[in-house]
Amino acid sequence: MKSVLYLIRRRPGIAADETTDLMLVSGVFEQRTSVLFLDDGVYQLLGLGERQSSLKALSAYDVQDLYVAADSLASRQVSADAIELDLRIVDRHAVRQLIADHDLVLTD
Amino acid sequence: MKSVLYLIRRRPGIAADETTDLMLVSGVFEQRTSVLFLDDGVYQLLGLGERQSSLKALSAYDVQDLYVAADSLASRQVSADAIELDLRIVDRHAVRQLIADHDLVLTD
Amino acid sequence: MAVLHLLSNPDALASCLAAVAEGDSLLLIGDGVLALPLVASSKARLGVLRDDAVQRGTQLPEAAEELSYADFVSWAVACRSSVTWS
Amino acid sequence: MAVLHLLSNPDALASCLAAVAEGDSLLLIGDGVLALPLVASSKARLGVLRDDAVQRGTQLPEAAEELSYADFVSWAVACRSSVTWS
Amino acid sequence: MRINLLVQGAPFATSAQENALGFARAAVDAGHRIDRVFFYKEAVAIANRFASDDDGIRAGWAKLAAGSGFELAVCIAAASRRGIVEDGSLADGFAIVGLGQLVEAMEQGDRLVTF
Amino acid sequence: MRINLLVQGAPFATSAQENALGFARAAVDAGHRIDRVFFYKEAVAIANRFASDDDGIRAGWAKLAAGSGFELAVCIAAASRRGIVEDGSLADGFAIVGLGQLVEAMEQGDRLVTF
Repeated sequence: MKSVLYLIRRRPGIAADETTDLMLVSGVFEQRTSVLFLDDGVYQLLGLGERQSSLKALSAYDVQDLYVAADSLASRQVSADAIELDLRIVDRHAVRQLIADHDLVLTD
Repeated sequence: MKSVLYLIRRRPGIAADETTDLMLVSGVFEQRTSVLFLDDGVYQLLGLGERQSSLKALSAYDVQDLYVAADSLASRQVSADAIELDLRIVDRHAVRQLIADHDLVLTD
Repeated sequence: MAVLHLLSNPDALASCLAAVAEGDSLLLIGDGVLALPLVASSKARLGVLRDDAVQRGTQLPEAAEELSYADFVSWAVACRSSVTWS
Repeated sequence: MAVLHLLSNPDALASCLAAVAEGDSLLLIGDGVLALPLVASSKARLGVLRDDAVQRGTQLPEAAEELSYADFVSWAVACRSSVTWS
Repeated sequence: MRINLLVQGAPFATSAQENALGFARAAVDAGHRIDRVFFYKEAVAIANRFASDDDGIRAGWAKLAAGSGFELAVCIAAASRRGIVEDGSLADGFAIVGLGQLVEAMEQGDRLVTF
Repeated sequence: MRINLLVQGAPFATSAQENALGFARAAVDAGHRIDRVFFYKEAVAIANRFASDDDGIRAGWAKLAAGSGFELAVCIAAASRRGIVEDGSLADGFAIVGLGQLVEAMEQGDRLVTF
């Protein structure tokens, strides 16, 4: 199976949920699936306790490689402490590396 | 009739054309109609020679008070010389004044 | 009379703030509430639609008033016009 | 093998440029062509979809190649994967 | 006061519909009179009767408008582009109108709030 | 080469449809094989048969797909939310499918290009 990187760049909403649905299907089909939150996508990581979000189901579908861009958090004043998912904070060099390391890159 | 200010902030497209349609109807109904282009809205002023745009019909509908924000042009490297409409270049202080001077403000 | 600025898109924050005049009101609704941490100070009376802030996990600072929809209507009635930054 | 970056939203320019690696290709399509004057220099091979540039009144600088849709397909085939910045 | 609403935001990509409906309900509750809610641009998609309406916004509009006697006006040009047509996909409770009705709403109302 | 397309951009707010159709035509002309064009998110609105299709994009998709033998696949969940349903508003030439078909397209094709 191919490896797939999902780039999440948009704010929460139906379109974001639809991307998450697709990530879960990727997981079900046993694609190696990684997820990188950057730009406004980091807002999806906020308030996961208060709202329904299938992001919380990712690990159950074997989607466990989650990343977030450090500068996207900083420029939006989003604190990593407020995030209830287990993810790695990376810089833009790692973003280039992640894109190079996957067979396919999908965006939201 | 009331005075109406249209704030045009988006790039060209169907939604932009729909705002222009509304401005023309405002003109037909003899509302005092002003139009201010700012942010990505300044892109609507480019290439008016090459494409169909009802912006070129504004003056025929008595919509003649057209403004553009200077800093929006500058940050997008759009030259005022490339614009084929007759409009006044204003600063952000004038933006506040325009909003205060009209009965209604509509956005795109 | 004052103008009510409605910010529903955080990307429009800078333009919105530049258009706010002394005495105006600024209300963050929808995704606009995400811009709250970035509103350092404003000449305007600042409000946040409570439901939207809670839904999006936005922390409310002291400088902003929490509004219900009924309060939102009161603000709209109290201002002579409104501008939506979407 | 290189990655093809498709920029269709000028607001995504900064993120896109930061993600471009040495040897990648960057093609501006749709509203992405509006970002052309803001692409100072890039590590990537730079192209612009001709139809979209003409339609939007974008001036083409010498540093960018003008592509037809046939060229666009060739670029996509020549790269191992593509990333769309929309 | 006489208040009119202009809704332009897309049903899913934005919360314009939700915010507008919440505002309209509160305005009615506060005793204000709404003459018309005008749907334009992407917002016309709310009037598609085939859409599943999981969050009940379309039903909410129809109920509030019927109870308070205001019009749910959908711009004909924007609607026909997006596949909302009378005797086809238009939901009950919505009316297809021209842009002149929006200008009329601007003139007659004391406030126009855009979402 | 086997190329698949994923189209996600809204028909009017973006030029995703136009760019995707132009790319698909050129790919076919160059002798590549397209298995499937998958419409997801806002892009499913292109399959609304009631929409006026002034620029001929819906018709263009139907013609190209019929001529080249590929599938115009519309995600069922995204479509039902937005009022695109079989035996109702779905245009001829488009098929309602599940998300698994998109993963299949990722696996089987040599390239996947997103618009």
